[in-house]
Amino acid sequence: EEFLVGVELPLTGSLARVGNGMQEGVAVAAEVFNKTNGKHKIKLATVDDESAPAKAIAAVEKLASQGAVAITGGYGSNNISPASDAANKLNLVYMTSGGVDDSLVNSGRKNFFRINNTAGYERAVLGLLSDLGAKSVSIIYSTKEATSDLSAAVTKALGARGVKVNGHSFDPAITDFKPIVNKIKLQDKSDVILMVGYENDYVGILRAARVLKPGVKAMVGVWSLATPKMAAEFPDLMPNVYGTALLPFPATFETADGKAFADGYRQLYKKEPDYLGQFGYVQATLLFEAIARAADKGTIKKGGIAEELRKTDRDTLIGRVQFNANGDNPNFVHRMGQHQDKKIVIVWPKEHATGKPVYPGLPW
Amino acid sequence: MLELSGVRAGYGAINVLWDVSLTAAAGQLTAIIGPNGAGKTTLLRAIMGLLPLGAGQVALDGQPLRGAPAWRMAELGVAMVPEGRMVFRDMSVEENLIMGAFLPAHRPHVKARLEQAYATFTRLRERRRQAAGALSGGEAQMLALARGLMSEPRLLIVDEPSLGLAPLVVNELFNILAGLKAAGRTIILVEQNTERALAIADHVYLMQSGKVALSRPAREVDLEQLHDLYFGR
Amino acid sequence: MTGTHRAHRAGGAPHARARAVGRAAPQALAWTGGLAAAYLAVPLLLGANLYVMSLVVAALVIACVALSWALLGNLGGMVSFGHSAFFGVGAYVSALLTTKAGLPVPLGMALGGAGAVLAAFIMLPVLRLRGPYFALAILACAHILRIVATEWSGVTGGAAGIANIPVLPAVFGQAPGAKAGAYLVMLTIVLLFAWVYHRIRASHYGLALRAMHDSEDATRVVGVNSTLLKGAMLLLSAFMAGVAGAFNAHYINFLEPDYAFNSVWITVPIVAAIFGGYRTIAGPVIGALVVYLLDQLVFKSLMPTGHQLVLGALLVAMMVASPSGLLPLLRRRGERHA
Amino acid sequence: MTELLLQALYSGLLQGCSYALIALGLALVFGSTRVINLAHGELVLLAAYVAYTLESGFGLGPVAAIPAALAVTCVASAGVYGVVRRIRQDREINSLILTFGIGIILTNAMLLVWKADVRSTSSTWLQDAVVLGPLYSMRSELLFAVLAVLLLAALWWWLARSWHGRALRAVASNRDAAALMGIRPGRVELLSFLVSGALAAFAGVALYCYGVIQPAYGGALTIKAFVITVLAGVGSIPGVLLGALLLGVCEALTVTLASSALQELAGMVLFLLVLFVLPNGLLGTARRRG
Amino acid sequence: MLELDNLSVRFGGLAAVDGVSLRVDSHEVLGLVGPNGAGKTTLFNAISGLARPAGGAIRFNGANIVRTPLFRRARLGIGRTFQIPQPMHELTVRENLVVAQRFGTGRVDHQRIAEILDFTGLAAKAGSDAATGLALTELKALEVAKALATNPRLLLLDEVLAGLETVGKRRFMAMLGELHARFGVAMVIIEHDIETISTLCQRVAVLDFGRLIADGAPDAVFRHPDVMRSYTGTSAGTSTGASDA
Ligand SMILES: Nc1ncnc2c1ncn2[C@@H]1O[C@H](COP(=O)(O)OP(=O)(O)OP(=O)(O)O)[C@@H](O)[C@H]1O
Ligand SMILES: Nc1ncnc2c1ncn2[C@@H]1O[C@H](COP(=O)(O)OP(=O)(O)OP(=O)(O)O)[C@@H](O)[C@H]1O
Ligand SMILES: [Mg+2]
Ligand SMILES: [Mg+2]
Repeated sequence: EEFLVGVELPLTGSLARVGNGMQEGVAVAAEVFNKTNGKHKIKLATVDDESAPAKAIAAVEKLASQGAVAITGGYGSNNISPASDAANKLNLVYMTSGGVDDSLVNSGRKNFFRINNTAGYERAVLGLLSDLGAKSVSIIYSTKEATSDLSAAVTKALGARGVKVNGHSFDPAITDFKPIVNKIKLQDKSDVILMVGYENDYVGILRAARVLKPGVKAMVGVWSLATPKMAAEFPDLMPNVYGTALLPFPATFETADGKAFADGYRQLYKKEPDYLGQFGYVQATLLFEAIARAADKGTIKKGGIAEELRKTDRDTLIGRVQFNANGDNPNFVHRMGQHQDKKIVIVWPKEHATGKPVYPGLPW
Repeated sequence: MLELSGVRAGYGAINVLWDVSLTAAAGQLTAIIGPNGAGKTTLLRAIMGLLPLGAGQVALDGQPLRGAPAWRMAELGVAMVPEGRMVFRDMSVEENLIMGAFLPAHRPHVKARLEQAYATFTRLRERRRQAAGALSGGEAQMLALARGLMSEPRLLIVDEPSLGLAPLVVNELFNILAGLKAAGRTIILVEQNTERALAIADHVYLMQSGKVALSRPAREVDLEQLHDLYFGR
Repeated sequence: MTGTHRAHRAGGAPHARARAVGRAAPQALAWTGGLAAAYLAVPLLLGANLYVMSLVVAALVIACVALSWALLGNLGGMVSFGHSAFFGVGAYVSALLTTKAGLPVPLGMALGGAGAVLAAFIMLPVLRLRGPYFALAILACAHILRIVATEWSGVTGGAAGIANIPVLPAVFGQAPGAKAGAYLVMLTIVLLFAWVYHRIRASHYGLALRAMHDSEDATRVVGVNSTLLKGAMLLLSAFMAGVAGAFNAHYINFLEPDYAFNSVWITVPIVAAIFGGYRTIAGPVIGALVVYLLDQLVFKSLMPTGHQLVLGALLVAMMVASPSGLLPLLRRRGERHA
Repeated sequence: MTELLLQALYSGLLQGCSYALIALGLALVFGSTRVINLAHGELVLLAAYVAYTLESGFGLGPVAAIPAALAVTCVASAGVYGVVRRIRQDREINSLILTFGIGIILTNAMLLVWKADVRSTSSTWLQDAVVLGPLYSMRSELLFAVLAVLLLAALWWWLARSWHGRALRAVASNRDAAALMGIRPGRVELLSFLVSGALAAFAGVALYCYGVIQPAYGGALTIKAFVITVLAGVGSIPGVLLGALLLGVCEALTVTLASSALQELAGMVLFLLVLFVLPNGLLGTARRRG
Repeated sequence: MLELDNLSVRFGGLAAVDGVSLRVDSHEVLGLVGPNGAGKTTLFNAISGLARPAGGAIRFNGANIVRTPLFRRARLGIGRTFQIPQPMHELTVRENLVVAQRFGTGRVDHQRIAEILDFTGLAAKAGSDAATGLALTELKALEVAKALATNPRLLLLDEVLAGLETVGKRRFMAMLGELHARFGVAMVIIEHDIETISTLCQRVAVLDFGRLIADGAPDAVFRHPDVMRSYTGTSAGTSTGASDA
């Protein structure tokens, strides 16, 4: 039996980059699923939501009208929230890894599932910082939603542990970070700079830091930073920089699942998989498996997919995934990687570590 | 020097000129007079290529112009002092004058001609740094005139130059025109002040409702009779 | 008699009116037919197709902002680049009043419009500015408001925004928040605004407003209080955009500063309005529907990711073919064939 | 504290120079044709991508890419004019949507060609720090700041003193009257678009050298350029530098003394304040009424 | 009716109007002449509210209107024309008059508008676009028509006769005379043609460099040596030998 799964993602507009990354993972998941699951086939229908909420709603509705049994994708809480509402109204499961905002899971959407959340990022960052023994941290964070949320959570937790924190929020539009870094250099004099932003922000901050050379001991970031792409594109900025990473690079995929993913990805896209692809792969795979199970039980039309998803308990590329009543994944803990010699080494948590952190360690 | 035959022109769907033919002989001052709305301005704009010709032909020195655009006319040594002044409002008085000598051939003479312009229109010298858009009506008219003279054109076309000028300056204006004529330049003058226009003209055309109603050497024109023709419309 | 040479100028109202008189009967018929189609046929035929309906609703929201922009541009002679300010304020006021103070949604929406008016009132000094200065000053206000909405998190919820905004109430027997219901609400709002716009334009105030274009001094010396009139247009325009924003907040049920004050709330309506013909009343509405639906339904299926490229090309072609917009173009075609 | 402020001022000035470079082309076209080229940011970005392509594909340094970038943006800019010139009525407003449409086309074309990834130069030489006493900057910033000032001075001289510059202003002021002087309005406007394209090329390569680029950035660049143009006073080239520097310094000081979240806010408030005091911009001239 | 008291208007360092004191009585027709750039138009601008005086007072029917916004001055009964015609561009000729009448008087009277159109010779052009459909002289007629539509008590006419052919000019002058005789509208007329001024006006004021240099009966004023030197030139001066005042 063949099932149509709707993919609603920003392929153009401001979120085009992340949207495309996630789409690759979803596509690989379908490839792999169709190869390994003999009984059922998954067909994908993709609609670009153009990074706009109204179009995200329309996309979900379009996919539903085409007969999709579930929706996956979405990036940014402002798009995911209305899109998942639309899916909810249509009784379709909405599965994502693109929004970490807590309000997404606290609003009583019964068909909403996600595999990652702010808490998982927070734990990873906190874990690394306490391992490193940082006494004072300067946080540079974008005023966007996900970044300010995460930074607030980290600030609170660090404060509770007696670490001195200086927060510097910045407007997403700014490009010159020298004034901020200069403030950190001359006023904060912190041990660590924690950057909570996006690729362009990281590059800007690291460049400013490379020029001003503040007396910190480590540069730490979150998503989109400890990636092979950044290592390749910005070789002079990345050495010793920390960021969240699921896998080391070059990737060593130990599990069969991991190998299948990596092979599929390389085959389809002729490049190394990145974290967006991994998240997309995991969210899609879990969804496809739930669809298959529900199909076997004949409950697809009767809310069976959500039911099956709730029963999920499986080790994946991003660790063990379960869903609580809200559809959130309480097990989610990210890992921290560090750029070392053009490679990415996982340095936290200990059980997944592939190397030791270089500390103090800076790009310059 | 300039010859029009069967010229038609107008604005969009409205035709104003109906088969106008006239000649401006070299070295002469040709006056075009006529009641308001007769189409004098329209005629001059058509000659200068500011309006497309609906029909007919304009020829300069025997060469047909085939709807040459205004900038081409300037290159051919034809300058017009337009009605309504049309100064460059955002530029200073001096820059406006300098623009009058824009074509490369005139550029070396800018300094001398500026001096000449200021000597004739002392008011402009006082206002040289002021934006032309802030000039008084008469000052702007002087500026348009002086700008037209900056290129020392072979053929000067002037549209109601005395408009808005104080009597003293009007006297000066007609002296200048007479002087230019004496220096052998060709001039086409549209003027409401018929008496004074006739006094310096060689040949007169009277226009009415878009047509040439009369063409006659100036000395043969009787002003009274001319005014009768005005009434006769 | 002067019709022919006036036709090339952007749809002058007197001209249109002269024609309207001549064609009163067929036009009334067209109006009735159009209204019936809009109120009955569209929901009945398309109501089940949620996808198309949500596109139509989104297009109507844009149409509303486009109308408000065109009102200011056409009557007030002021081009604004910052209507997202009013849109965002309307959205926030209504969302906050309904979620925090528990006001009913229709009241919230009206107050959202009022909030936008208040914002515009504070901005009134920008009326001193002209042309691009005015356009950008309003844009600056929109930026400022976005940042205020982000930083004033105690009230606005900051960057995290406001979730679970109450849905639109039930109308015409539709379930609360249902698509067809939302469509009917927005349709009514747009038509109402268009009617108000029409009444103003047809009045002497409309004439005076039009007179002020490029000739403000000339208009003032004959006794027109241009500042008051322009100010009134700014406030009215703000109200219309504010209501559109409020509606959208209750329709999308989610709000955050980036979204509420996003520049798309001004760029897309401008495109729609000019495309349709911003000097006409129907132009912005038709423009919004045509541009948005063509883009989403046709271009997007032809070219899933690069479809905006086609949209851009369409805009360029349109401007070259008929700079005064679609409606004047069609009208001219019609006249030629008539 | 002084050290902090000094550095902030210095960064602000450098940033201001880069703003000026981006705004210059837009200001020129606006001043001389009254067309607000909403595709200007995209032209700048296009130049940046040309530099990227040459660097990543052929190993050419960004500075060496300037000729190619010049060629591409000049052609593109001339293309923009080729369409704009076809508009005869209400040119000021209609050219808005026209150039906006061109911007959309360019943005999406760049997205298709270069993908949505963040790009930047890999030349470390350009990114190395240059330290002047207590002042730190990136080498490329300093280089292009100097270039920006030179280009500005040249442009200013050109507009104020050269015959071409005068012709440009004359056409902007009154097309018909300009034609009567022997000026070809169409040519002159084309010229200003070409020069604007050339300026965009420098701005784009500069941007690529000290910033990051993404296809979606064009709009933001256009807005920044437009804000500065208006702040300057329409048509005033020295105003562009003054406005850009003021903006850059104001932003940097806001970050240093208050919070970086308020940087954009401060810029906009500055913009409004200036306009309220000087409704025609910093160096704009008022028109006579009556 | 109108009283200027030591009125000055400055543009930067230039005193365009410099301490002018002048009265215009109701039912009076005053000619205002002076060399180009003397400040005549600027004086009109100050009276109608377009230029802000640097000092002095403007009293209209006894009340100082220096701070009165210009649209209200129009409603008080001050009508003016522009030397460089400023039609309301987007409107037709008729609509120009409707706006002027509606906002200048508060009412619309189509009969009166038709009268004005006839009066000014614009009837045939009533439906034309003001911006593009009129020749310069028609634009000047429109200036007068607009001002008339506001039912002015005082009419400020800035070179409305310039550029008119002899016949047209006579007709126009007759029209102004009738306006004055029938409705008792006071007028200030700027004109460079001495004959016209002498015919129309009982009194003439002369401005030079912003200052009032003469004020009196036309004959006397045009023979004033200062006026002859700066304005008319020696050859000018009109008719019979009325002696100096
Ligand atoms: N831009 C225009 N559009 C339409 N009709 C026009 C335009 N300009 C002038 N006309 C009409 O063309 C006719 C001729 O006008 P034109 O200006 O050539 O007359 P003229 O002889 O120069 O009169 P004047 O002595 O008043 O300057 C007039 O009837 C006028 O109404
Ligand atoms: N906005 C302004 N800025 C600077 N100077 C100005 C401005 N407006 C007028 N002027 C100057 O003030 C003086 C008086 O101008 P005004 O227009 O009042 O003269 P006028 O007496 O009406 O002359 P004309 O008879 O030529 O119309 C002129 O020299 C003019 O250049
Ligand atoms: Mg004429
Ligand atoms: Mg004057």
